Amino acid sequence: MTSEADRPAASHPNYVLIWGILVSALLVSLFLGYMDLPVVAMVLIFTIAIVKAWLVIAYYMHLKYEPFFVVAIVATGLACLYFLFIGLVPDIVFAPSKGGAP
Amino acid sequence: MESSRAPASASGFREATEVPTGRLGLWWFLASETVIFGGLITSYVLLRWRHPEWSSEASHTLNAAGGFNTLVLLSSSLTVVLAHEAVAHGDLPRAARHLGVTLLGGLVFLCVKAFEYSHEIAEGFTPLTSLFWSYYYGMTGLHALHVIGGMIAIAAVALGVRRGRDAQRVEYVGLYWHFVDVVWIFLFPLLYLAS
Amino acid sequence: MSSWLPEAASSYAGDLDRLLTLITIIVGVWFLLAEAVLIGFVVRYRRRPGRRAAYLPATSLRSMSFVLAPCALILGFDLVIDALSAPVWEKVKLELPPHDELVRIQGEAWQWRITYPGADGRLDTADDVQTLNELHVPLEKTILFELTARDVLHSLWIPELRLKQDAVPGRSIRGWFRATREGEYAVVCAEICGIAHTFMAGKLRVESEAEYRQWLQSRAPASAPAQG
Amino acid sequence: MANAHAHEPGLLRRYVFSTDHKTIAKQYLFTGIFMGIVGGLLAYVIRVHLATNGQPVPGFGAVGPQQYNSVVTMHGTIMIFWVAMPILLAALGNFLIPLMIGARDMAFPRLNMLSYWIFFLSTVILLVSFFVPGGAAAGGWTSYPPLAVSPQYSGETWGVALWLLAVALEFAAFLMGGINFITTAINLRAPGMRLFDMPLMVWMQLSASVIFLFSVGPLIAGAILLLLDRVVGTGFYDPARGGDPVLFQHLFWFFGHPEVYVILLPGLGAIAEILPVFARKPIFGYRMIVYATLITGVLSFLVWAHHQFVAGIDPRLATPFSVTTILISVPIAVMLFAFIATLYQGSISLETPMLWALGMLVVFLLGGVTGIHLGSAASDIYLHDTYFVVAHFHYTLIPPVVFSFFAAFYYWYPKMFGRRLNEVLGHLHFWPTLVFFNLTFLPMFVLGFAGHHRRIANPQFFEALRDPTLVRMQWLATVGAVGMLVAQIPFLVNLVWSAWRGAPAGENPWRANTLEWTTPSPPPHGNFAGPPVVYRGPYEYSVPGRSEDWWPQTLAPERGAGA
Repeated sequence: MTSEADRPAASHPNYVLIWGILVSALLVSLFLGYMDLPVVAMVLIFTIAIVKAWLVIAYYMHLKYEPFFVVAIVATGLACLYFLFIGLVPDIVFAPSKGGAP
Repeated sequence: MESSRAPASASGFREATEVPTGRLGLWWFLASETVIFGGLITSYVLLRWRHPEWSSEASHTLNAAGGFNTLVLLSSSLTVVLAHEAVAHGDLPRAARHLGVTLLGGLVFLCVKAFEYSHEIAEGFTPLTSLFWSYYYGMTGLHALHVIGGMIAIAAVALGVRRGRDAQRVEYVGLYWHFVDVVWIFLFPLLYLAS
Repeated sequence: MSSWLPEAASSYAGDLDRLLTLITIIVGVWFLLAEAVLIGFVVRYRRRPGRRAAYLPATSLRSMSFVLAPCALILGFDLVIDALSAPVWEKVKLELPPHDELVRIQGEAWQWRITYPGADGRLDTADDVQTLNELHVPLEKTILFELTARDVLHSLWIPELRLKQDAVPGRSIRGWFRATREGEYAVVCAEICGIAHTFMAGKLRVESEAEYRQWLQSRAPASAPAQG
Repeated sequence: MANAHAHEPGLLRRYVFSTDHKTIAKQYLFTGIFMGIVGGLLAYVIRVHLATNGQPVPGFGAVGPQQYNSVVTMHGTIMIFWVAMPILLAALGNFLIPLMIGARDMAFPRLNMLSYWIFFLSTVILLVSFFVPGGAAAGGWTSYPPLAVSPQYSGETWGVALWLLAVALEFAAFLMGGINFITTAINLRAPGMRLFDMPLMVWMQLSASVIFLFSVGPLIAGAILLLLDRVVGTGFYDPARGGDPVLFQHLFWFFGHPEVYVILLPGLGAIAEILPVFARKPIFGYRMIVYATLITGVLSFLVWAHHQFVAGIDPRLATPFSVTTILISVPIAVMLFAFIATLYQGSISLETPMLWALGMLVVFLLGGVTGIHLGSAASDIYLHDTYFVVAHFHYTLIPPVVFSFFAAFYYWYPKMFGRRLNEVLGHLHFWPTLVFFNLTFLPMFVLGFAGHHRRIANPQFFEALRDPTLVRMQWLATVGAVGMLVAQIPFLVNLVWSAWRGAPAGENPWRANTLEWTTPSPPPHGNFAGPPVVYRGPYEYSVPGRSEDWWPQTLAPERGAGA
């Protein structure tokens, strides 16, 4: 059984506190969902989603306390998705022209 | 020529880095899952950008149910990390109980999902209605399958922990469950709030 | 090498053939050089009793330059090829010069449906002329084509004109060509499109302006509106 | 040599459901070789059909146009997913990684066993799809929608659904295998073996597994959507309902191009292991090759759209992808020139493994250089989807899959089976294969320049392709293909004959330095008695001041002697 000795002491953030932050972030984004400020709400909602994801990944999954190459694994995955997204935007979103016979 | 630093893990293998082999393998598995869900979400976001008219269809998704499901998954993330903490303190029975609560959370999530599907199908939105609904059912369906897979894994590990065996697996199944929660954290705004 | 290419029959065929020849020469020289060095070393350094191999692990940058220098040269040639290729691509695929004739080509499961605007010069009007697998164009005129597909992917491929463009259902892709040599050329489908993909073959007829007008006239629909 | 396991596992446990990485490697090896024969027979059918202008193929019968598409599709699918990846990645990787880094077995032995049996299931499903009504998939090995999801045009009924299921299972198997390879290479290295002491074969297998893992995800998502389109009837790629067929092309080739490097890198890894041993000389620039591999890995994610220059994507996308595609030739050139430089002032002996390795380099160079023709967007306008492309990708895929694999097979066969392969049969296998391979695919460059488009069942239907030179080229290619198949017979004979009658191999027949040569042949379960301690890199050959021209990694440096 791997002992916790190899984990730095500060690896026990207050989980319930973080849970509280996550739930309040959820409530804020839900509330934003019902407001009809399309662009502002969207930017805020997705920022909150990223913050929530970071909280879970860093503290619940202890990625903050892992050596660099474990963080690099996740980062490489996201980088690949970023390349894919960038490469596809001009072609899928702004398709040259959507005319032509059905 | 440094001598071996990390203790040999349970299976008698010597670890060349300080990350236990099980956890390292699991992070690689989560990376492969990230690019699978990532590919699906990227396609959805691209088409969502191309078809602004989908936001009217997206308004038929039940924000309240989605929100509640997010709360359920966040809470089950909490209980699974408490189970991991219990294992760290050597209290296996408590860890098994936390895993039980996590399972309960998964079950509630699936029930709310089933209710949502039936409600939407009753209103006439099936996977074949339009491309938005195909993506909605495709993405939430694949996520639900991963929730079910996770619950089976948690149940198996909980049984083992109750008999005091393989307690390090609590951490691994916890990491997987957090991943399922993180995917939902992104699915929720994409499918429910973006309307 | 250029003897294998079919005769050039379009304005940009010359650019493309020059590019193909140039790439083949640059790449061919590097290929022969590398093969010569490889086979030379194998023959020169065959094992002989009493002669030991040298210890050359090439850990220093200076010794690595034995390989890195030629690769820097290759990088240079790569950039040259990029610089040669980009303008040809822009000329063929990006620029749309002002056109003399317009035609819509639609790939369907195993035939090309070609629609000419007819006398009024506009498509989707009553006087459109529609043919199957028969593309007529006047000589030395810039033809703008709108390429689309009805069902599956097809690819408009006329070797003599050096013209290839995939037809994608749901997209209307515009391209151009200017035929510079009279004659009849095959119009084939280069993208696998099902059972009779191999039988999908149209005919391009490049003729003088007069013959083209006369042919267009003969095919004009008497009164029946152009269907679909 | 105390065996780690007290109990002796039963026959079933030891050979069928074994968790020993060496047995799993052999299972993948023989499945791969069997599928190689199936793929080779499909190639025979294609070539004879084309050369005889549609006459019934002896041993197969008449080939209709739909059948031809299906045979071409399955030839491509089998050769890439069911031959190249199992034998190069799974067989060599499974056998060599634990042995070369001094580990007892893979990190997750049970997961490794599960990966083979899921792969076996995918093989069965794929072979069954030949016999379902409507025949196997017929939309090209890339199975682009809408053709893949419209049976009325492709002519198959269950073929594509089974094909997608088989490929999805195969991806799952190689994801499990990949996770095993990566975790083992990172975490289970012997004491004293730093990352830069690992043999290049392990580096290549590690990079190939990482590239595969990160590139396959979006295609798995795309394939799930394609399966839903085909079975449920959704419209993910149907333009009428807002979908886009080009989206699948992007998702496919985002995986497709890294995939060809997943196949190439283990091939280059085998070459990197064999050249130093038979030239008795350290590999030229070990770290340079490692960095070139990593750069190739990263660049391979930035080049995919060169498969789609004329496929209807936005023309402005072509120039950046053309630049990155041509740029990727630089790190590959660094590796190839490093291999050539390894021979400089070497003491080269031309046994069979070395013959195959040099053959791979000679042939792959032509494959590499013809990539520039297709990488530059403008020349790709003319050459795309012609026989030039067919010739190019056979010149870049057959060297790793056939030449590198046979080099590795002849080199490690003594370690795997404890007996040496026959040298005469080896030479008898190499030279005809090299000659007939070139005879098959050189004419295709000519066909490509003539504009002969690919995947058509009867070229003689087209007036331009009835040109006598082109017909002769098709005929030459067929003679080459049949010759190449016949040239494999000495190999099969050698494989079987040496298993019982080959000379006993001993621990280190080639006098090589890497760790696998310090174990008995074949290595027992658990490989090493205790974890071997590593003192130096794997390529210390002809070290000045040493009497012997090799220096095993595990040999402790003698105090006082010129260490």
